[in-house]
Amino acid sequence: SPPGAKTEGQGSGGGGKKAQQDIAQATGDVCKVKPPDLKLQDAVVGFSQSEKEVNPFRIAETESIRSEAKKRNIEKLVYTNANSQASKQISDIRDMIAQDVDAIIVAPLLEEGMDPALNAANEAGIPVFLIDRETAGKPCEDYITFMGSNFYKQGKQAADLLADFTNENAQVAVLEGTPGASVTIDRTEGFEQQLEEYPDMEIVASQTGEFLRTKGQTVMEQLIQSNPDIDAVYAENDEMALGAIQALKDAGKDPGQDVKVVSIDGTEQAVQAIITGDINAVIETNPRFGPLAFDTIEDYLAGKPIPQKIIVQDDIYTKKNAQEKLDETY
Amino acid sequence: MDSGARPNKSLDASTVTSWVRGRGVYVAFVVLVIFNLIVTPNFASVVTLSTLLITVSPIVLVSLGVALTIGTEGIDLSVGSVMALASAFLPLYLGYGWPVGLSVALLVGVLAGLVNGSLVAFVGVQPIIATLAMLVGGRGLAQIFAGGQSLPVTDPVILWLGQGRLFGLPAPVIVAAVAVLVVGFLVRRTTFGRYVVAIGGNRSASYLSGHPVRRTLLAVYVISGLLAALAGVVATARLGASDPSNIGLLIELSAITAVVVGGTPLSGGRVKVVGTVMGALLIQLISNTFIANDLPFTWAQVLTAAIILVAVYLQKGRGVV
Amino acid sequence: MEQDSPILEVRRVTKRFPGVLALDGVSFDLRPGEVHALVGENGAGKSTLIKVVTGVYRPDEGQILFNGEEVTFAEPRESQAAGISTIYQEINLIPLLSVAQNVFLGREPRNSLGMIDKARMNRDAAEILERYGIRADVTAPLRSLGLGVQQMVAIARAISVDARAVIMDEPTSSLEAREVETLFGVIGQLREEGVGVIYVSHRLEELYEICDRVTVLRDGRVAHTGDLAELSRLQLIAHMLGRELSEVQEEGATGFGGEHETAREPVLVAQSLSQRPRLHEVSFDVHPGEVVGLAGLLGAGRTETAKAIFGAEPIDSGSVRVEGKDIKTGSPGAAIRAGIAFLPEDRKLEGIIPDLSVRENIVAAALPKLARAGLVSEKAQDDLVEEFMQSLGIKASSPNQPVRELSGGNQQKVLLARWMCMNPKVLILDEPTRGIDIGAKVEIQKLVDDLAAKGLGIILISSEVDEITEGSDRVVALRDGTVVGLLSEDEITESNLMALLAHGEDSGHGGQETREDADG
Amino acid sequence: MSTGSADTEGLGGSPAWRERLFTTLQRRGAIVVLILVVAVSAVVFDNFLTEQNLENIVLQGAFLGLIVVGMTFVIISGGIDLSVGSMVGLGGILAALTVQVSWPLALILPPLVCGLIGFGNGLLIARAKMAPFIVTLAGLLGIRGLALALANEKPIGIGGSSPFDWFGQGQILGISVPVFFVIIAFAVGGLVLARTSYGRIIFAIGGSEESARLMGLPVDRTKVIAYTTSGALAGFAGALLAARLSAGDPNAGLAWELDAISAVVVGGTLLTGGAGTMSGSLAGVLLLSILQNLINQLGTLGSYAQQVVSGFFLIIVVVVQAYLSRKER
Ligand SMILES: Nc1ncnc2c1ncn2[C@@H]1O[C@H](COP(=O)(O)OP(=O)(O)OP(=O)(O)O)[C@@H](O)[C@H]1O
Ligand SMILES: Nc1ncnc2c1ncn2[C@@H]1O[C@H](COP(=O)(O)OP(=O)(O)OP(=O)(O)O)[C@@H](O)[C@H]1O
Ligand SMILES: [Mg+2]
Ligand SMILES: [Mg+2]
Repeated sequence: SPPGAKTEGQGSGGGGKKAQQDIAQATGDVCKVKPPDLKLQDAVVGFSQSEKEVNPFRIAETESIRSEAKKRNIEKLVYTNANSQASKQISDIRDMIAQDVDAIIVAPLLEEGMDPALNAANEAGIPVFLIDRETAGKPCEDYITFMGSNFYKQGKQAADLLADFTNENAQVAVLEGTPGASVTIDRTEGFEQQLEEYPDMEIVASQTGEFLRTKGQTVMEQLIQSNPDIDAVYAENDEMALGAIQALKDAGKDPGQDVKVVSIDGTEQAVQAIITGDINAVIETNPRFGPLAFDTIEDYLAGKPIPQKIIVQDDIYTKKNAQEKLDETY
Repeated sequence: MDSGARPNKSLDASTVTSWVRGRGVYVAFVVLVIFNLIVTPNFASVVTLSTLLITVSPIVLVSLGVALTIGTEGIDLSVGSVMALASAFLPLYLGYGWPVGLSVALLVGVLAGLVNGSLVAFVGVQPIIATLAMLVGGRGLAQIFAGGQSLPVTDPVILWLGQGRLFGLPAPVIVAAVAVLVVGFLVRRTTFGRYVVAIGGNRSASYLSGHPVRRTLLAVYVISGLLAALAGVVATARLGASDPSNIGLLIELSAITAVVVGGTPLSGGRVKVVGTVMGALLIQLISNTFIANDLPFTWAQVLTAAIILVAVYLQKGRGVV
Repeated sequence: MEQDSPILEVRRVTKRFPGVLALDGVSFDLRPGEVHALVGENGAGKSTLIKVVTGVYRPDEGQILFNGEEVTFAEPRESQAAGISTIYQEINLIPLLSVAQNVFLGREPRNSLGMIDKARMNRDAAEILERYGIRADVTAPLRSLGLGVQQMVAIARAISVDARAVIMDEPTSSLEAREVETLFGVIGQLREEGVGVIYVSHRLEELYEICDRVTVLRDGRVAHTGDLAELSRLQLIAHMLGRELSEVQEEGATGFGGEHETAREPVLVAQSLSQRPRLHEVSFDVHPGEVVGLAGLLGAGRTETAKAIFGAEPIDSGSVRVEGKDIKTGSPGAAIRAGIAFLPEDRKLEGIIPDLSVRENIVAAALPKLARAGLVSEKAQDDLVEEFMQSLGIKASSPNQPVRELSGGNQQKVLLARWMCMNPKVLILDEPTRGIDIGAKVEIQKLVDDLAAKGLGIILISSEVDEITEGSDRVVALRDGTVVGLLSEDEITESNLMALLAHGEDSGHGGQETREDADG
Repeated sequence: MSTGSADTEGLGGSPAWRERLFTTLQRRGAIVVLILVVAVSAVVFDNFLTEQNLENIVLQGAFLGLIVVGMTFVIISGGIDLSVGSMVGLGGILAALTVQVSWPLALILPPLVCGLIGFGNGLLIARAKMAPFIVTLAGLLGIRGLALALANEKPIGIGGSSPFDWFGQGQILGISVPVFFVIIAFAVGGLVLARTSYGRIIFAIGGSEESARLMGLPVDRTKVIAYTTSGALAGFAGALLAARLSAGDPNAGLAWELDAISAVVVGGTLLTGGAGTMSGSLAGVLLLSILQNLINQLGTLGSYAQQVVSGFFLIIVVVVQAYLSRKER
């Protein structure tokens, strides 16, 4: 596979609950801004997606926003996609402002670099709602609120789970996401930090699989060859985990048994793999922001106070609950 | 299997150096193998070799097609997207049996090649632009047809193409080897091969010698599309699922690198089949080396660039003027 | 003049290419105010010597002295800056740029802001060209001009800089008589100004007209140096070929024999070929065993006619018949299958495939014949290649040598071989002996004769009047893309031909000036 | 070394004024298409001709525009520069790393370093006679790796509004600063290309490198300067982009080399070298920018459909040009 530079980043993986009430857990202060006099049905809402829909998470996220907009009969949904380019996301948002949208839902690409867009929206008096990734700036001032998962915490959870499965003694291979993506950074840092709690667990290799199944497979093939003693794999998304499983089987290992596998997202195929015993656990990241986002916009338009941060409660799938929760996956 | 000049029989010093220079890729490959033997744990094993060969197979398949297009002084940037197209279509028709699914997938590649080839040969669009458009649009189409989803492939015959073995040889390697032989034969033995290098060497002269310039160009892009589709099928089979968003992503860069590092000049007029295979092996081995030794991805990329430059530098020498 | 120290001196220079010793201890000197002829067979090393002197190649051994000081030029730019102006063998200009831009490339006149002064550049260029008797639209892209005019532009560019030495590698090979006269005028002027001129040509009569001394190269060595006046033509040829005088003596000026027996039914009929605005209703026929000469001044439409017949250029109307059957126009493939072969005039752009081997270049057109079901028969191919390399005396280190490494004349022979191995019924030769050495030229002329005797129909285009008059059984005279006359048998004399071509000189106008109205 | 491969046959023919008209159409084809597209968009979309939207279009194209100026030189000289996208990433990271030390340095260092890398590219291409495609392809890989390594694989925020930010977000006379720079770049680039000896030599090299060398033109130096300029402009674009984002993103400029090449080709420059105009390239950049804007105005196309539309658009423009240029012959 090519040694090329790329960023087809995956977003966070996603957990699978459907109802927004379940996922929302407001934290921090509330925000109260004076809204314009407008009904949601008459609003033109912009949605700035950060990356192409190349993985289940992004697909489910965009789909959720689109179908919810349709369901609620809103006037128009203006959809743009930044194709992983921060500069494009800014001009996308500015294009929406030029079109006089009434509210903008942004799935930010980067933590940094959104200032010019947020400023421009502010100047035009258009409220911005962030989903799935946070970005630098103050809630209530630069944007209304953030809704999403805590990737850092996901990394920590993964470390704890792996420790649990391996009796706190393992040679761990890490399959990282796209280099430079904030999801990758947080999930790696959370994992590494938490692993320090377990002195007998050692990371023997940490390589990027670029959130891709193919890449996850080839990288795992290489790693298992040069490090035959690997007995735990942390994959920062489900796709890479599925690729790694294939590679482990090819190398004569039994994933789930000889080699414990933990990954993040909660896609249907991954949870299915828990049932068949190839993956030990999956940490959920919920991509279905549609209902939550539009509820929040509705609250905002109604002049209700909005929490400054709405952190999604992510589930954990294991052998115990995989079967029953399978239809919550995406 | 080059169709260009073979070294002189009279072996003086300059001939020897120029022989070595023409084969920078072999030198680089051998050096890298030795390096790995010393440094990489468990490198000298059958498994390592077979993994290397399996992973390199799709690259070899697309590189062969790209080599042909480059031979005509063209290029095919669309191979990765054509792989994605084939991957998207494969599961859609597998319900009618594997022959149908496979044929449809390969046909899609042929079609993409026909579009590229027609634009190049009949409309006169520059190859890099024609295939760039296909690179951009083709993957979009693949995603639309597959609904952006990755669909599982369970047909045993198709899966065999990616995961099976014959006489202990991995199936993807067999597929790639057959393609190498066929293309090598085309280039060396057939009038078609001669037309390819003649067109690349001097299109007007080739035309005035009565060569079917347009037909040959069309055929070259169709072959490239077909090989890319085949690579897409193999990659899909290996994955056990279609993945139109990611299969073949950026493979055009690897392929072009393999072709050029293998001694086929971008200015056309020469096609080196064995060199191309070596080039593909070299760049795959580079990437394997970095992963197996857990070197950081970023520096791996920097070093890859350096190695490519050295390998190509070693074989320049056949200067102009 | 004798006591002047040389401007340029080459001392025991050796240059090797893989498998070839191109120059072997060559010494040479050029004095101010002399025109020094450099002659030798194809592949003797003339062009290589020039390239070594001007910094295109670096010599393996030996020294080069310019103005008495040793110099090593790394690039042509450096030799040019030092005062050596060179016209290389193939035209080396930029086809997509305008004539004026080509003349002034790299030394454009500028205005007070340091920007190119386009108006002045065009004016100056027109003026310079005018001085050399070239009337062409200086704003037209160079590639829209005929080869002859391009060559004159190259000469104008080279001479319009102040140089101490001017080197001309076969400058006249694509010129016809009028331009050659102009050029000689210019050379005379240079001589008066004390500039040294190195002059390479295969046309011996030209040498005697303008050269003072001569150096003969043979197989990379100097075979003779001395005053040209002291050598007879035959002696000169003897030096070039390395043969005894008596052996050479038997041969005539051209290799053509007498007339041919021709069949009654024409093998080729060109009917009313038109391609506005260059060709107008051109019709003529060729009988088996007949050599039909196409005569005309620069830009008269000879090449155009040949290409139209061969299908290399689309035509507006007209037809081509071979042995009574209409062939598809606009397709070289169809023409070749019908038995037509065409040796193009521009070797570099339309002839050789530079990176391919001699072998592959020779069999390029014959591939379909050598192949069964698309498979090339190596054996048949090698036999063919060997046969023609021998019969044409192609000088190459092996059939595997890339054709770009051959000398200009040998490249031409390779192209001839490409077409002769097709056993064509009609052979169109556009300037077949351009750049071919005297020995080979005679051979090629003989060959044309032999081929005609075997029953081929031949169309011969040549700017050399004796070639046309002695070689042709009939002559078709073209002017401005129109057939203006037909000469046969006894009528074919130089004066008749000249009268035909020159007639209407003052009323009509030649090809190179047709762009004058392009001022919009 | 691509001496006119396709159009060596068929020399000029039609009366001069017609030929000129077609040449002009072909060369200015992009501008003609641009005017058409603007006219149609103005009718279809209410918001298209608003001042704000037009400014968006121009600003969006500004960063790519800087790269396109350098790319135009390189492509006309018969080469190609695939490393510019990665240089944008590197330039941004260098700016982000140095802005804390001194903000002028953050503006100067990126073009300097990237210019130097471009200089290296140029040397390998001109001196070592390596293929531009492969040299700059290696650059594409290596420089991106370098940018990621320097950035520790994360975007680097530039907190606060130092004067540096002004270069990305400020305005001069109502014009965004990056737009101001790109106007200067196109103006200077256009003048150099059309009205200086250097520009003519670029054309000569693209037309026939061997001839240019034999004509005694400084081929190597000219090429090295072209690649150096291309690198420096890309580095500068990276710095400006960092100023605009208030952050250095190591993945910035990803795949921009393809956009830049498209813009140049859409602008009527031959990839084989030897012909082209700066105004065409400008029109090419604007066209790409407008296409993106229109897709956003529509606001309903999925990202896959957007890709298909982009590919199709590219082909349409190029086919129209191929048609025009064939007429010219
Ligand atoms: N670049 C090259 N590489 C290898 N061999 C070369 C090269 N250039 C010239 N030669 C060889 O050097 C010899 C001298 O060639 P050169 O071109 O100097 O001949 P010439 O006297 O100019 O002939 P002509 O009259 O045909 O132009 C030839 O045998 C030719 O094949
Ligand atoms: N009306 C014209 N407009 C533009 N170019 C012309 C015109 N007439 C002639 N030419 C140019 O001059 C050339 C003359 O045509 P052609 O080559 O057929 O003449 P020729 O008799 O073979 O002359 P030459 O000896 O130069 O080959 C054409 O190739 C063309 O480029
Ligand atoms: Mg010569
Ligand atoms: Mg002619």
